[in-house]
Amino acid sequence: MTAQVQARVDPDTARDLYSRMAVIRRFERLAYRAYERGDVHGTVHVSIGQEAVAVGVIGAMGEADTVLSHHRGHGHALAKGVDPGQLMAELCGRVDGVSRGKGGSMHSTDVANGFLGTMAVVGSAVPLAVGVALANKVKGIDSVCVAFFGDGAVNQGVLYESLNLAALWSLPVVFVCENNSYAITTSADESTAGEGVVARAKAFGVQAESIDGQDVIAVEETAARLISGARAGRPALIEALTYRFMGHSRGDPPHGVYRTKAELSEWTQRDPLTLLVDAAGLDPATVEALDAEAAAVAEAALAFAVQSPVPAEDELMRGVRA
Amino acid sequence: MTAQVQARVDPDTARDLYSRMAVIRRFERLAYRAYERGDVHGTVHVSIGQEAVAVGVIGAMGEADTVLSHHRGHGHALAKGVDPGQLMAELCGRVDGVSRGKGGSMHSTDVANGFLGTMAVVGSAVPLAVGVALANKVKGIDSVCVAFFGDGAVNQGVLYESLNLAALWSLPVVFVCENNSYAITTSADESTAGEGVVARAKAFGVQAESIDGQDVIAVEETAARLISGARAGRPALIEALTYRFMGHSRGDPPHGVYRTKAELSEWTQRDPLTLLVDAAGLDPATVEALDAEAAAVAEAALAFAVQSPVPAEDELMRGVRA
Amino acid sequence: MTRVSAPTVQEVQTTFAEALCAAHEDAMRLDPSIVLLGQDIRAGFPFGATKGLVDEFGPDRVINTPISEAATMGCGVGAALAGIRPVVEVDFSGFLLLGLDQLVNNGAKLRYMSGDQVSIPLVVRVGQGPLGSFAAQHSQTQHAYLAAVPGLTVLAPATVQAAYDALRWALVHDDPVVVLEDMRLYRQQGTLVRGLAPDDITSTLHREGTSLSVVTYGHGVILALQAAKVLAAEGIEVEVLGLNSLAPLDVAGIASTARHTRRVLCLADDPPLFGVAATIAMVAGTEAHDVLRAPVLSLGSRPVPTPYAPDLERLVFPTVEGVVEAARRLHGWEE
Amino acid sequence: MTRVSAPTVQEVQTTFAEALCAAHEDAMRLDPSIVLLGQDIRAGFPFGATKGLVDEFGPDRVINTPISEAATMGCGVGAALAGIRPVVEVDFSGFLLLGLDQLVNNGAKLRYMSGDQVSIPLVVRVGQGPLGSFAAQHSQTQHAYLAAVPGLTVLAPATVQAAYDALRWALVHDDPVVVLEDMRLYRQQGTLVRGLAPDDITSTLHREGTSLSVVTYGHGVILALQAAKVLAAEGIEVEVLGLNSLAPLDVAGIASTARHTRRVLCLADDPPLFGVAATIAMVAGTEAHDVLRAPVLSLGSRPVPTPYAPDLERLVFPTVEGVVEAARRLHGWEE
Ligand SMILES: Cc1ncc(C[n+]2csc(CCOP(=O)(O)OP(=O)(O)O)c2C)c(N)n1
Ligand SMILES: Cc1ncc(C[n+]2csc(CCOP(=O)(O)OP(=O)(O)O)c2C)c(N)n1
Ligand SMILES: [Mg+2]
Ligand SMILES: [Mg+2]
Repeated sequence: MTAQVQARVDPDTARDLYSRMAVIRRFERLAYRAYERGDVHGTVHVSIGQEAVAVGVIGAMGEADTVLSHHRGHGHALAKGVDPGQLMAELCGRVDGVSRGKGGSMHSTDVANGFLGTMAVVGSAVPLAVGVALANKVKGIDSVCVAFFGDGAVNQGVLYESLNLAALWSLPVVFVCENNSYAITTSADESTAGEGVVARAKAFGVQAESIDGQDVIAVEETAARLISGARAGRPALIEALTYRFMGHSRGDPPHGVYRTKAELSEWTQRDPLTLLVDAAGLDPATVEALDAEAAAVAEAALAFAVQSPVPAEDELMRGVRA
Repeated sequence: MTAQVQARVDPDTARDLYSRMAVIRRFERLAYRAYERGDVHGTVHVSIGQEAVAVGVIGAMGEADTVLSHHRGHGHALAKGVDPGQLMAELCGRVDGVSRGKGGSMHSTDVANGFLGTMAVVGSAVPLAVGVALANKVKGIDSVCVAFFGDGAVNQGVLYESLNLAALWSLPVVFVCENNSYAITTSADESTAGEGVVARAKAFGVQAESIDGQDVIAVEETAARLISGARAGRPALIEALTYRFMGHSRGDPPHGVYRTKAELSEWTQRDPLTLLVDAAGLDPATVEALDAEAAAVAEAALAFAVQSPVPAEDELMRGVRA
Repeated sequence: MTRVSAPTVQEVQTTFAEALCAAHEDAMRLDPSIVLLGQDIRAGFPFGATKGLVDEFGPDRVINTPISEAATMGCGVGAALAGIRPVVEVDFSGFLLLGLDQLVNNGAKLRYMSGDQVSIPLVVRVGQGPLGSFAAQHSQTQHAYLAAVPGLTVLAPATVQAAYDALRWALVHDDPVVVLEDMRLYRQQGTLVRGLAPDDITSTLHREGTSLSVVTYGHGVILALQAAKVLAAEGIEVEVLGLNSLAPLDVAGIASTARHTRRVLCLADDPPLFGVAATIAMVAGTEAHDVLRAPVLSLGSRPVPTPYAPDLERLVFPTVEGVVEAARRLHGWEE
Repeated sequence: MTRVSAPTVQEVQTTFAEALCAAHEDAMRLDPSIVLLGQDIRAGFPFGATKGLVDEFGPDRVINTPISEAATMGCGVGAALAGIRPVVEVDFSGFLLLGLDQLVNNGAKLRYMSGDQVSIPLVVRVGQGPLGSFAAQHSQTQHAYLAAVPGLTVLAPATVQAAYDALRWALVHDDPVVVLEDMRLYRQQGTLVRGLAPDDITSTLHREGTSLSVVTYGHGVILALQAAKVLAAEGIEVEVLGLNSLAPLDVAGIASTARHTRRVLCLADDPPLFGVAATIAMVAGTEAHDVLRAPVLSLGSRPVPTPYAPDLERLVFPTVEGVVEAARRLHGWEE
């Protein structure tokens, strides 16, 4: 498989993929640290370990295509082109945040970049994507909408209602389930009966595939194929098998409570960044340079964020009837 | 198939099955007429054409087993042993109604007979059945709960959440979908993508079978098998293919708007009562006698109902905090 | 606050449901981005508010949905987010609960949470109240709850014209609007002038009076006007203020009638505790405390799941007699 | 209405969340039919209100659910219908909307619709209010809506002891009870006496005073008591009535404090229009109209989806300063 993968990716593409994943990785690390320092508030869900899904799927999308996401959405935002500084400012509750500091980590939106928003109620972005796809169809616009969600959303009924609508109306929508095996402390096995979301989606008339979510090239290739199918009216679901390398949110340890150190380290050996390095044969110097660039982007983002002003009082009632 | 069926049923059983279906048939006819005369209020959903599902499934249940149902639930109530007079009185909003006239056609409950109630929000009785089964398991009681619903409920997300819970927790529950091809004016094809509810249920880890819902013997045989599986912790779903011979509710014509006369008459040729007569070789005199008895039961029910007093004013706040 | 206007030439006699249908039609002709989503809406089932629209606008704009209220509402929110104007029809109040997460968590909040980047021009039409022995699940009201949700506009028309106006206005408004349609009104007759979308929906002074004010909305307006006739014969002149909108609420209009008559009866279709009447009473009490000659009275429904039996159900919701009696009590109140 | 009692010997210092955990534990020891349903409740995530219970009662009684709020609530209703006592935990207010159909259409109505044949001894525990920059979907209140639903009992404890008592009482009550837990209170310290389920949950006169009354619930009690201290230094003696229950509502208790101090401030965590304050104001206004020396004032949150930024969020919900200011205004009011 590695050989096959390697044959599929040219060095420029590999560098580009790596760089985009590395930016997410560094951004998330800093976001977590900023939370610990008190610059990010409330809670924070980082996607370290899952970068290949965001970068692979969104890399296969066109400019006019749109994304909806969930509580663990920083990676999707960055991959869709949201400015890291504006995103970090959002996490810090600053007025230069992409949502003026009103949404925070769980609700960043950047319409200009086709990043339509992240919903914090598990599963609730899914029907929105169906609606976006319906609107695109009504308007005759060639645009696919992709909804990201976790394995936890796989038992929300609205997902199946949405799959049904998408199939019934042949909508240009792709559902991406990032199966990282856990919803907070509850394992997918504990919560999901039967053969999983792929078999379920197929039973609703939606084509579906389960893929290795750590292999960015495989993700991108599958996504490209299914997104182009969706564009032609065949909605699809992708289950990307992945893992979160950190705890669920601030304060939750990466292992020790509901998952073992052994399991964690098995998965960290399948780090999407190193897998790509190996698959593409990126040399250490290149990797080091790309890592440094990524770190610089993340640092600049945080620097931008913390110098941005907090919203003034007159922001409070803006966008809502007083 | 007929021969096979015939071999399975002795004359006593056949008479009994016929009689129970005939009572439902006559009850429903009178209920509809009572609606037209103004004795039944609001709206009324009758199950003429679908009697074999109620009688077959519930015939396979034990005394300690329980039933939950939906808006089209008179047949299920009668099959479970609810007194026809008390049921008709409920439809007429009288104090001798099984729910003291407070529930009406869409909400009859008779706990003493294991008929736990009918819910009018499509799909909403389904998770209740899961809860009843959970309670039975917690209490260590050997009792299966059966939930009846229509093809319209097949796209309510809560059905899939419920299937998942049932499978996950190995609950003694059986889900019975009466697929009569329509939800009001909307055909199942128009509303349900993919291969249907059986395939969907299987994908959620619930064993499922689609059967001829007009053949009461086949229904009972399948139900018996799946109910005994559920008793042993293997929840199941039955899709019974059937047809409503009347319109959706009062005022809705049986054909002409969303379905054709030809389709209707194809189905009325598969009347569950005549199918059983043919399959069991019941002689005309027996049938006539059973029909007459059934008619008498229904007439007596209506007579009981209309002589029952309407609830007095002090009933209003009974059972609720003032 | 608008006053009932004098008759004009283009008037037609029609029903509340037909007026809604006409509003859909007129708006859809002007705005090709309007699509309708709902169960059996091509057939216009059950109240006729979308009857025949599929013939003119086709099945791509008049879309029958499966019975999937959550996804349908979410789909409406998503479609609005992406720039079209969906109307989601929910026939009975009880079913709205299935779509509330999408409406309240997403529809009402997305503009604000996005820092004002997006708008959600979604219209939700919901039947409310009793229809007559449809029992508890089908006979509820949700006015107070919805009006409490920041980000939602909540309309409660009382007349044929108000129904038309509410929907026309909603269909040019850029934020989510819930039109609460009392099911007892669908067959009510009245005069309709079709025309442009109004600039604003506030309240209507249906009747001027000096003895006391009834402040109400939806079906309550019908009751209040009938009661006013009875009371006029007794020399009690009732002013009737109908709130066409509950959110925003015409606080100035309530204040004005309260200060004018100095006696206020709040008439609602839900129980007074935690119902609409409580809010009207609070506003009237705060705004007219210094001039009121009696406590603000509230009349609403009994706090009970709606019973099926007609003989019980008629005890639950306010009646003309109940309004007359409360008004007499208020009128005769001596401090 | 109960008065704060004198200290007894079995008191321990604990938190609001631990008190809930203790109530679960004490009740589950007495009643083997109690089962808990919720996400990550075996781990006690996120607030600790079920921490460790699985060790004592096992996984058959402390049941982790998938993220399926609708079916979980329905399962709770069904299990209660079949005679056990489920507790459904919903961590954040926003998620409750997914289960509302089951709670409101079935849970609240089944006893009545069945003609009093069945009871639904279901307890639903829901986090309410802001937690601090959890943004709009996670920072809502549903007190007014739930209290308006006939068939539901709605409790809103303010103290460690009240949290324990509310849950213990709910776990012997035969109809559905919703315990609304302000998330800002979970870590609050206080004294707890474990013991029997109380006979009744009404309201607590946390402080006696003569200048004015603050009527409130949940977190508002904390604000009111702090404000009272500030105001006492100015010679304004504030009476603080905490409503431990919103449905049923202690109308007599509200009337009594209103008639006693003749000035009433209603303090709530939702916007005054269509919020809890409106109902308290209506009750106080009706019951004390003849003796009030000022209009009933209402203080609540701003009508806005809760913003994420701390600097905006702190403008939304009432503060001690806000209460102090409103109380001064009320105290100084001249007719
Ligand atoms: C409807 C709903 N229920 C519960 C929660 C609380 N919650 C937040 S994240 C989460 C787990 C989600 O797991 P998953 O979907 O697998 O995403 P992951 O966190 O693993 O990325 C839960 C239960 C929620 N946000 N929404
Ligand atoms: C959640 C919900 N949505 C809509 C309705 C209105 N309604 C009543 S019956 C019905 C059709 C149900 O069809 P099906 O489940 O196939 O049962 P059938 O009437 O065919 O027996 C609908 C849409 C409802 N009762 N509940
Ligand atoms: Mg996960
Ligand atoms: Mg059907």
